[in-house]
Amino acid sequence: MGRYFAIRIGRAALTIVLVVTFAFVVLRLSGDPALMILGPEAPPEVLAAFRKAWGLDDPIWFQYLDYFGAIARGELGRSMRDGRPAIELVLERIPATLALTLPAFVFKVALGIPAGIYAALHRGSGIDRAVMMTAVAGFTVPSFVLALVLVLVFAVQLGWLPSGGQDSWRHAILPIATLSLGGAAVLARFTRSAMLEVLGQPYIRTASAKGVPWRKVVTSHALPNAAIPTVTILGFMVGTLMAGAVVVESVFAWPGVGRLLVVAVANRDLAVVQCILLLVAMTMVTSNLVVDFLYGFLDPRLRSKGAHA
Amino acid sequence: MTDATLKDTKAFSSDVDSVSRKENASRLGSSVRRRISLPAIPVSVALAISWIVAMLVIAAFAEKIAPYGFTQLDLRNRLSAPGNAAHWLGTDELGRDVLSRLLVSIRISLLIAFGATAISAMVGTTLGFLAAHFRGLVEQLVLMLSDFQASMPFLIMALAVLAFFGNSLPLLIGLMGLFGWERYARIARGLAISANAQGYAVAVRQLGATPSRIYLRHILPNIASTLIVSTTLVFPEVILTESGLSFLGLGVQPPMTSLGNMVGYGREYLTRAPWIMLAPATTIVVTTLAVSVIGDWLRDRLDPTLQ
Amino acid sequence: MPPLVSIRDLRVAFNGVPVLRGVDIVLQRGEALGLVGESGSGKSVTWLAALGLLPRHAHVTGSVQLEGREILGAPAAELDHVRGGRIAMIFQDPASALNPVLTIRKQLCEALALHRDLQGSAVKTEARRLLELVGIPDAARRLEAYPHEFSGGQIQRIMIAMALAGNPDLLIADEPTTALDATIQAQILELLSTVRRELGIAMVLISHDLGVVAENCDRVAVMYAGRIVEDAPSNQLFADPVHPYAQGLIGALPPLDGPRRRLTAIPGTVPDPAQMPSGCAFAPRCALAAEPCGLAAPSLAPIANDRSVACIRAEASRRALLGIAAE
Amino acid sequence: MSKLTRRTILTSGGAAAGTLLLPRFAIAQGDNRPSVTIAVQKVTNANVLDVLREQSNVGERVFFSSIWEGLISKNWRGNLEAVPGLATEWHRIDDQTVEVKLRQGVKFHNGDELTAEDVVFTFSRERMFGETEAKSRSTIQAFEKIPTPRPGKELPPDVPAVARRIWPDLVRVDAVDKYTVRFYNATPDVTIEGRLSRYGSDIMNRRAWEESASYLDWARKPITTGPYRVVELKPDVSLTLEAHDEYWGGRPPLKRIRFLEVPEVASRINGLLSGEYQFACDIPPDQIAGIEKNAAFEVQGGTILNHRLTVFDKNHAVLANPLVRRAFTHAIDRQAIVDSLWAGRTRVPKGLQWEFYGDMFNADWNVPAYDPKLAQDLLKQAGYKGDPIPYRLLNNYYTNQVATAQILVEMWKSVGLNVQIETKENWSQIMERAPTRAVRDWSNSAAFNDPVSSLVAQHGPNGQQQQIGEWTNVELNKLSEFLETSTDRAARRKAFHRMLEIAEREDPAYTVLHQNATFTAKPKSIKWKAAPAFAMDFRAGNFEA
Repeated sequence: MGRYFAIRIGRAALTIVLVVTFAFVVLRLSGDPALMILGPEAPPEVLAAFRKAWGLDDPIWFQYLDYFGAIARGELGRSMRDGRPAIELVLERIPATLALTLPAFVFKVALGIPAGIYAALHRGSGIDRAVMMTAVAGFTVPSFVLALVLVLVFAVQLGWLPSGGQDSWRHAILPIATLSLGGAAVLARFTRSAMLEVLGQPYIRTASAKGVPWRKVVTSHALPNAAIPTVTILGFMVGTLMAGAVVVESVFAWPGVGRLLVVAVANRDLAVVQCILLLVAMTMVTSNLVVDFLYGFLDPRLRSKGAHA
Repeated sequence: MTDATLKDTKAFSSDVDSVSRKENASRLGSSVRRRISLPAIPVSVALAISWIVAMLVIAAFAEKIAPYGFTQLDLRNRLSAPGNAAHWLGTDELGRDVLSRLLVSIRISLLIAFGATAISAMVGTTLGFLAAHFRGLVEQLVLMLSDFQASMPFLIMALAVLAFFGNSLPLLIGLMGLFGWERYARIARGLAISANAQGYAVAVRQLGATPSRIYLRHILPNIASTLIVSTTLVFPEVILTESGLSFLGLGVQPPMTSLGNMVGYGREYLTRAPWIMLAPATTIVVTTLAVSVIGDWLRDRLDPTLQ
Repeated sequence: MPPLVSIRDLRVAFNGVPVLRGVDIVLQRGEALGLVGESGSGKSVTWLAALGLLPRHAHVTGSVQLEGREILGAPAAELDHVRGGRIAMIFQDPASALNPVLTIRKQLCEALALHRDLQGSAVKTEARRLLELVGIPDAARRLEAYPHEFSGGQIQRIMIAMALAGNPDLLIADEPTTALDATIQAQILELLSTVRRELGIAMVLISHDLGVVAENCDRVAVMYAGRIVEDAPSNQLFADPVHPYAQGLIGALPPLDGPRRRLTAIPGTVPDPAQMPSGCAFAPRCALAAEPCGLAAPSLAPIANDRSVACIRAEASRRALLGIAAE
Repeated sequence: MSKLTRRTILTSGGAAAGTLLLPRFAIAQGDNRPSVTIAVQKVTNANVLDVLREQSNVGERVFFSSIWEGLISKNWRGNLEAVPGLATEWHRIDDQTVEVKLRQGVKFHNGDELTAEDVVFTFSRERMFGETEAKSRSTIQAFEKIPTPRPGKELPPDVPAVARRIWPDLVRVDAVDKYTVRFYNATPDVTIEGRLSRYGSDIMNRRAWEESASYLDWARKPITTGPYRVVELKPDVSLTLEAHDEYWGGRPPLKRIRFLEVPEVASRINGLLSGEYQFACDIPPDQIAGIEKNAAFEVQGGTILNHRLTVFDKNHAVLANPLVRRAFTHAIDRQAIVDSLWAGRTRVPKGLQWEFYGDMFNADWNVPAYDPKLAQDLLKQAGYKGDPIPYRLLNNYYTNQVATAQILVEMWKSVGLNVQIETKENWSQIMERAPTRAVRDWSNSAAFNDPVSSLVAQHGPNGQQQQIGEWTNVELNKLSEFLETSTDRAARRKAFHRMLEIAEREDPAYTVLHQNATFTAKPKSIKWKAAPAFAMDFRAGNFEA
């Protein structure tokens, strides 16, 4: 088990290095931060001064080594826009993002999983069809369309809720609703399909055949098995908690990490982008580790396999 | 195998080879039964199939059936409402015929969605199988790539492609193909590992079947249902992601058009000229619905565990 | 005293396609019945239907009585009591028949808790006893193991232990050895026979392996396309099959001793349930088919005290088998 | 602020868009002035409030006239002509020296009185120029070495560079007495007053600078003389200002102003309609009709000191022939673009110049006429065979950019020009030197009332177009030099006319499409007048609710 986790952590570290390197190359080679931060009308000598100050004239490999050297010393760099430490910029955005994505995650799970289970247990019924139609519609409507429609109805027409901004908990309702609906739909569909898969397995028949009441067959035989694939998709969802709300943050003027990422990428503000990527990659890698751990917990077959993987 | 069994005689042999039949008799038995007893195609599935066929036909002949050139402007006739004789679905912010643009968009979007889904399914499944087969270093490499893919915001990937290679359609398809492959890889790997551990694959291997034959003929059919469901999830996601990219200005670029692009640019006109966005958005929803209906139906047909 | 189980005119249709087309079976206490037929002939479906284990979309009609009490369509609670408690089932494909995420102890004790009035440590003791009974060594430790840690044969033993947990009157073994190696097959069959005899329970052995059935059962019912076509004591059926299909099956069986001879195969394939021939389902493949065979499906009719057959050409077929000229 | 917003929501709760109640504003103890929230696409680009760091249109909106003031101001309620600001009068000592009399009794946000000392410090090395030197010639050369700012309260590297671009020849600023200062230039220059009025020459408080721990601390909360003082800048989120009651121009009419970053157009409009925002800025022209359908709202605004251009690379194989570039300029029906995409709410200007140039404005000059026939002839003369000409395009960096580009491509196509759009993601990709660089978009602003700030600054020898190697012209370069150094106003005017002929007709470097415009939506119940600029004037007399 120890060796298994050593491999996992080594892989995670390599993944993060890969992410950071890839982003470095892409961002450095695809655009000049000076021009993007100072604008297309900035005089040439102003651009030159900016480039020089930030070392943008140095050879790319030099900049790369420099960057990793700094990371090794625990410095994550500064934003080229206002010179503030990048980590500071990112950290001050995290609470805002989590204020949307965490409740949304809870709602997705609370809505999607029961709906999926219910639909699977009543396969082919009217309710099943209705749930699945809603689910398909739910994840096909682009989130910005859904967001705009919610705003038109609940903010502009009914005046019940604010249309954007971050001043109170009421401002969070529509963004959370937007995020939850699409995600719940995906989760419902996935859960239903996982549940159907499990319900068709011979061991479910075995359980019924030995006289286990149906309710108990579902709760103690089907659900633990259906949880295994569902945990995978939940892991993905956890991984996107950090920067997965770009569109919703834009529509609702919500100052989260996603919006910061878009702005930072547009400005080629490398240090900030890398900070966010590190955060996202670490969340993703951690959630993968947790998922693996949960697999072991949920699926005894993998528990023994993990030891020699 | 005792000689005194009936099952190896011709009387009971079917077109399936007897070894896997032995290991998997009931599954194959029921699938044989299924092949024999084709249940009638339900109405919803028939409707879904006809919709997809219609979309394919439109995609094939988009420019022939479009009443106008899709870039043809008419600045004096901007944002005209649908339902007039000249423009059934109205015109957009440049006075272009929304119907003509919709038809061409269907072609582009289907191309992207089918192309990308196929690429991600093939790449993902292959890598998943490779990981499951070789284990060790190969597996770690595949898993690392998949971690990388999952950790890298798609925005950056899209940016990389747009920045380095310009915005050509094949590249965009390739890019979208990269989207979601890791999910297939994980599913394929997981399922292949557990299938490998199950009796039938072991037995087939002992009989000397080549690995590719084992994966393609024996493991793939057994995990097909899960993969198909994933496909029906990835397909709409590709269309949606493309529209999300259009939202950020990184998707299909003008003068080219796509469903996502129409929705992305049309969002500013949601109150002023909703028809610009409504037609493509409806197309996306209905097409996805059709894909899901067909996917569910196929899943049930292919899934040997459901009777 | 009513028979243990009495099934009358049991019919099952999936999505309007009939797969069981009127099955009648009577089973006495302690009796061992073999049910043979090709895949898809309805052997398993008969018992799954009887116990209400078919999916929702299966349409089931007819009558299934347990000691005179109708159980078809009985309330869920009553059915749950019958399943495992009165009638236990074991299945083929041991790899997937046990829940992979639960320990053997959990799955075994679940059955014990449901059907036996056992409390606390008694449950575990009984579970251990059952495992030992079916021949799992080191039972106490193995109780905590998961299904994937056992071999196929061991799983089937555990399945038998689980089936016995409820002290049933009838054990239905649905192709219990199909997925096992030959040596293991023999051991499992041996085990089944032993427990059946020692505990005095009735058994239905579903198989397409005539040899297995011949050795282990008192009586054999041959199924074809959703019907029983011949029902006879084992020795009589093997010595003297009447239905042309049964003859085909026996004819395809290589003799255990004696010179090797060419096996006779039954030409053709099983008909599509959705497109059943109007008369006898076997007629298209039957060498003896005559014009009336296509008119109406023959019903199971007694030809002797303890055997019946569903064939209007039964006499002719018997003579054909015995080598006597038809006329 | 959250209290305010909540209350605003409550008052508008249940009101349908058509019958929206008047926005009610927060009322504090004894202070019954309203507060407003202004939804903008971007608060600042550089995340600081330094006029030398944030040199953008969006910066102009939050800076002027609320925070920063110069010695000479622009008339924001008129036509941007020069008016007394922190200076009450100014006059020439000679061609190189201007003396300025400061307004007395001006109070900074920290209570200090404005004195000559603050003005001198504003134009000091420490604040502005770092180690750069006045060059004794007109503009500094692009790419000359700008020394790295010294450590300590370090200036961002671009600040001295920007400062020298604004004041290339400023040798020193002297305090004559407490309320009088003199500006000494190294060379004769007719534009000193213009430079005093431009974006970047605004006055700051010396003590506040010295008390700040770092440049960033200061730049996020600069102490200036404007009617509103900075409460808080949340980068990329919001900027909150509050009234500076000792403002020399009278008590500000608003208690608080909050600029809120709302990137989506639809969200800005929705928030306006639902009463959360009192102003929604950066409204695309196509949305105007939709907003004004609602009788309670109106859209204000119009042209700004910025022209949209199409820029040519004369090194491109096809465009090397000026006839082809001329064909481009004559194939564009500029008025059609203004009428359709801009709802007629901007105009086609008279080339790259603005009326506020005063006597430097060439009223008889015009953009090339729309003449498809002529364009076709020119192409025939040029022997153009229909080779594809790439058009590098950004995704709506400018309002209506993509739509305009698609219209242009169709217009060019109709005269036989085969122009292919190539979408790029950022400016360096647009400007990248390559054989595929041919046509691109740009816009030019006028920082002050002289062509030196536009045509010379952008297309002259040190301008960006020449520096990135797109275009050059020997005669125009000589004229640029002349324009920068001459004090002969009549000769300068003639030289400028000749430059327009070269850059817009004979050897086109660019062609002007239309003047840019910006639009702001608000409830009609708020009496407020938009400036012909991004700047938003919230001083006494320009706001009433």
